Amino acid sequence: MEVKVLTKHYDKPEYRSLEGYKKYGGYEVLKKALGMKPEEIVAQVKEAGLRGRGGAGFPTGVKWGFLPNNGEPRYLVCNADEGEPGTFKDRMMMEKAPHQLIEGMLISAYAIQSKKSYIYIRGEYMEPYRIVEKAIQEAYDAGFLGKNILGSGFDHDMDVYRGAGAYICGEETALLSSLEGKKGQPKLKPPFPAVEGYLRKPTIVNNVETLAAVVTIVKDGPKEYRKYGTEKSPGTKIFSVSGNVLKPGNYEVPLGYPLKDLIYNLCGGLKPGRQLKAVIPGGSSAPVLTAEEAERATLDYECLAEMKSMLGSGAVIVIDDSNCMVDLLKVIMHFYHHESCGQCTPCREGTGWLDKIVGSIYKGEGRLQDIQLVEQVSKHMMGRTICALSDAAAMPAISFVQKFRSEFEFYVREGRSKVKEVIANA
Amino acid sequence: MLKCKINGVEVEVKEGTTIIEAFKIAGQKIAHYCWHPGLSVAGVCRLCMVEIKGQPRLQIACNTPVQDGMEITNQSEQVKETVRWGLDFHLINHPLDCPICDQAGECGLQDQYMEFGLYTPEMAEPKVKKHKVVDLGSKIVLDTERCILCSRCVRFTAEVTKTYELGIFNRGDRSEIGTFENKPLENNYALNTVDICPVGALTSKDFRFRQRVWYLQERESICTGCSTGCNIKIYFNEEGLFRIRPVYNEKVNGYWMCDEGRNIYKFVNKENRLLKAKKGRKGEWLEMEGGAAAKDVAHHFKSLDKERIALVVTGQFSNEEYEALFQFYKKNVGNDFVYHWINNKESFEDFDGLLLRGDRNPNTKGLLQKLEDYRYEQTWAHLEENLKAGKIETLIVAGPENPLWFPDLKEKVQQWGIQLSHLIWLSSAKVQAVDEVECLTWQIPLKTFFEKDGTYVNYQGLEQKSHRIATIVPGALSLSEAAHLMAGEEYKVDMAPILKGPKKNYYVHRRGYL
Amino acid sequence: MSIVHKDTPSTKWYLPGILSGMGLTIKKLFYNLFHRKKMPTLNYPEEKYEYSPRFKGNHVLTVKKDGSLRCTACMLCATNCPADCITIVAAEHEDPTVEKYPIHYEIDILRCVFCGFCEEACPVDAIRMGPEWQTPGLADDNFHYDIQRLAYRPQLKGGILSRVDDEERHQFGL
Amino acid sequence: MFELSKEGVEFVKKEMQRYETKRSAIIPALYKVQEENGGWVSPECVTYLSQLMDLPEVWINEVLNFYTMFNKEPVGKYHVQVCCNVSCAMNGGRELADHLCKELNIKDGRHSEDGRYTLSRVECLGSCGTAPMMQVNDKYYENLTKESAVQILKELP
Repeated sequence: MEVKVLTKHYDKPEYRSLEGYKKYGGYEVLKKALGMKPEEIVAQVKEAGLRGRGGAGFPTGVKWGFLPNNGEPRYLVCNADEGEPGTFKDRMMMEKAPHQLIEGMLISAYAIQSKKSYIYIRGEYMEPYRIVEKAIQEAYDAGFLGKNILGSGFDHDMDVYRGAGAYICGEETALLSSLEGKKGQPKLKPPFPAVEGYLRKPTIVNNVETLAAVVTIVKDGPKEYRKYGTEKSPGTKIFSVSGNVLKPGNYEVPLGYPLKDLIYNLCGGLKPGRQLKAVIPGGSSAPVLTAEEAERATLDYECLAEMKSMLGSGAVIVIDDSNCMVDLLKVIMHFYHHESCGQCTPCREGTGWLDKIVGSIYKGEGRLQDIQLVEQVSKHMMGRTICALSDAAAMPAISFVQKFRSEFEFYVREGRSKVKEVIANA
Repeated sequence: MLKCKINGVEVEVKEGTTIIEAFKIAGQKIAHYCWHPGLSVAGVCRLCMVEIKGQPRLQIACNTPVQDGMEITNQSEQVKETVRWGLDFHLINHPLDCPICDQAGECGLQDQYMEFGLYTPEMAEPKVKKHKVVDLGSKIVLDTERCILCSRCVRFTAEVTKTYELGIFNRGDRSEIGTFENKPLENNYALNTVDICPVGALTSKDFRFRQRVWYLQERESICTGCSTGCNIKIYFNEEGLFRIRPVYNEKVNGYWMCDEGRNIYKFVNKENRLLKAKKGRKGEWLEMEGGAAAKDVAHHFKSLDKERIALVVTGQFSNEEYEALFQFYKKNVGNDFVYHWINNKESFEDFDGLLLRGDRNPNTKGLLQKLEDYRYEQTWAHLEENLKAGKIETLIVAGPENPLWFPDLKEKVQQWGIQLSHLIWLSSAKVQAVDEVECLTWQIPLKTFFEKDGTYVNYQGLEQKSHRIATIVPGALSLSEAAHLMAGEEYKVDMAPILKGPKKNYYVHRRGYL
Repeated sequence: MSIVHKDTPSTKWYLPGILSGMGLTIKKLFYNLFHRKKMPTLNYPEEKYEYSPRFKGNHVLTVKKDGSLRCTACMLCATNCPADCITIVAAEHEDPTVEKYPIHYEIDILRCVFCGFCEEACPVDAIRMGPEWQTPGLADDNFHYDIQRLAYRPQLKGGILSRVDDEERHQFGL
Repeated sequence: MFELSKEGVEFVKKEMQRYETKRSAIIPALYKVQEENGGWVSPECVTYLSQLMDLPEVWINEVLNFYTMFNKEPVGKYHVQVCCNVSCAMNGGRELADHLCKELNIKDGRHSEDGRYTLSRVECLGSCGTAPMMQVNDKYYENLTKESAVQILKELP
């Protein structure tokens, strides 16, 4: 069953406004947090074991702990540049509960003692941008932002920044580059953004869902939070289900929830007469799972890592047997080719190369060795670049080719898709 | 100091040294394109991968600082495989037009391919088409297909010159280096981008297509273009000099030099040189060898009135030459009519903030020191006065090597031609005005900095030695040789080897293989 | 070495030697008179021998479809030439797709050893060694063959087409 | 020669104050310029903006060319962006784009003949659960069918 912790009041339209939000206990947690010591909040988040919901799954409390104590101004940046194909949870959160995000950011900012924060929203999200901008204005007017918030002596300013269409800006250092008004190209690590980030000052970048989850942790305490989820992946998470299911959408379930149940129970299963073929469990950059693996998988960081896939941003793309894997890989490769920032050579050239190889297979001009070449090129793109985009392109390529090799080989030999054949026969 | 082991070689490096620098210190080879010691770290070519003991993932050497006790290698199979693939990624969209590329022979891609590559390419898809032969102004031509986007040139214009002409536009494998709307890249340091470009994407218009680089020899020297005295490398062959590039010197020029300095080779080549000594006056010149002319001066010298002789010197010669010249003057003339010819009084103290100085003489400081040593304290006004009053009949002029930077040259020579009865003109440059003087004139060809040994003192007071490399004009003398011969002494003129014969493939000579 | 001539009847008497020699001559004469087609000699210079196309004779510079020189002035032939007989001066072409071309290409044919290295070094099939081999001339003739002679001499009938075509290569994205 | 309106200049000036560095204002300023220049940013706009903001042209041009939401060539009154990424492709996004091309008289794959529409196939717009979808200028239209999409576009003012 769905467990609604974050999304509890999302079905109420008034939750979007400050008044409505306050009606359901909004900004009460902030009052509580401002009464605590910043270190206590960090400790609570650490104890709750909250892991980043943006894709990498890095423990949030640990990330906050990396901030150096050198007296430099600190920045908090909310990563709302949701670009991973299949993911649409942040958009919903910003549209339905902008104040939840602002409250989470305020608590986090207080915990890391930051005086200025930014919400970086992807350029295409015009509607959420307007909503968040309005919500911030409301919060300023109500005294939740600005100088001396709720009389605690804590000052904080918040601003929204709108991107302009680049998937790579979802990577934290690229996001910071973009925020500085540069091209959104990732920066070299080390130094990590917690040490040298926005304008070379210590900066924490967190996903929308992560920051919203901070509210529930501080509200109920880490023990209550740990009630859901598994030992290593505690809490609930919003999964964006899309693809060939009857009821696609966002579903909040505890981590460790079986993938099978998500697809068949919550999402209403597949279209009648269709068989499950594959599932991409964490956005297009996660390695694909076969139907058989999907039956076994549970939605937590560990299980999926064991299956050599990843939870990523929680975008579950369900693929039924009417889809040709060559076709889908071509779409995915085109996406990474289009979105590579062009900085590191293996990614810049590799994504283009993969796109061309898969494209030529799709056109029926492929050679048998091309299938192996896809694997080889992907292998040498992985872990060779500044950011993880080249891995993100390589992992689906490898997994598609390895897990559906016969389909690729058929395509190369016959110059047409096996799937359409099967469907026609049926 | 930190200790680390690089390919088994133990080295000690300073705190904060990156691994790639440690590789250079240890004298180990490492492939890299985007890293340049004079620029910030970009870490984008991903070729300088190394394996650090205890770390499963390969790291890039340019952004990883050395830690004590690190054991680093780039000889393992894993690294070699990675570099080979890294190179392949660089090459898949490279147009491979080496036959018409000026960089061929000194190209980073070619070098690394010989080192790590040597495979049959697997790329069977069409390459990305970009812009070729983009005109970036009067100095540089850009070829974006050849570009590997190492961003060295972009960082150069952003960090060194701070002129921000270049940028990388678009993204992915459509990225291109360029200037906005093809605006020219005209700053005075622009040609450094050509030097640091590891491939043939940026080529110099001046050097373009004139020689293949394997036909060129290279030797180090000192730039005589201004009082900074940048350390340079001269590229030349039997057909003459072709280009100049900077050589790293922390104290003087760092990694760079200005574009004006790169032109000084033109004043060494035969086209701009005084090839033969001449005696006579307008319309009636007698050509002779340099030594013979100097001896003729010596012969004639006895009949001149010593009190009516004066000496004009420019800051273009070496310390040794000034010494010999002043010795000669002291012994054979004895008066103190020695004048310092300053070419551009108004801009003499200028400085562009990087390297180029308004004082366009390599050795003004040395000359001033020598003048002081010999107590020659006359001012230029004094010379003008004496000339006007007719008190000076004979003028010995140690003229400029590079007449371009003496704008008042023509006017002065014309004036002297009227005022004097004898002119002894010592210079390496061909000067039209001297050929048209009316008084009895000896023109003695001098050697340029390329053909003689000498010490130059730059604006900081730093003494730098420049060595002779080869001879372009066989009959030319150095100023000291001329001084000795004019004094009537027997003196053996020494010469560097003359450049003649067909040009050779110097790569075979240098490396032992093609 | 010393040669000892021993007198034998056949050398002592010259007449048999002359007769046997004349016999051979007459035999050949008659044979040739009746088998004129099999005659091994040619009436040079009226008749000329055609060597195989692989013969390494005089150089030919090939041309592109539009008749301009194929040569890109990469100087690899000059670099590879063991006799140093090739001189090239390169220049920038007005057409940016061509970029570099030779304004001066000269082979000192008297220095050339006809080794064929230039042909092997050429990356674009711009220089070939053709089947022509007659290069007579007087002492004051010009043996420095220039572009006009190498590419457009009358025997070539307007030039030989190169196998490597830039446009085709660009079309396939190579 | 392009110039921003008085209100636009004020907006850019304000944005330059709003963030820590004035370089951060490049993206908002480009949005403003695009809005006032009829949907695209021309090179003259970049020159103008560089003078207005006192920043190197290259910085602005780099940003302009990096992000996909800035149009480097003129677009029609309605910029129709059809998502063709995985989830949408599986639910007929590409077929929808082809259909729209046919219906709206888009021959070259970009602009309709009357210049009213510009169609581009774009990557994920974050509406995968409601695929297929399209974005017309700022607005999202979700859960489309071929017919409904055509109808929506035809009904636009």
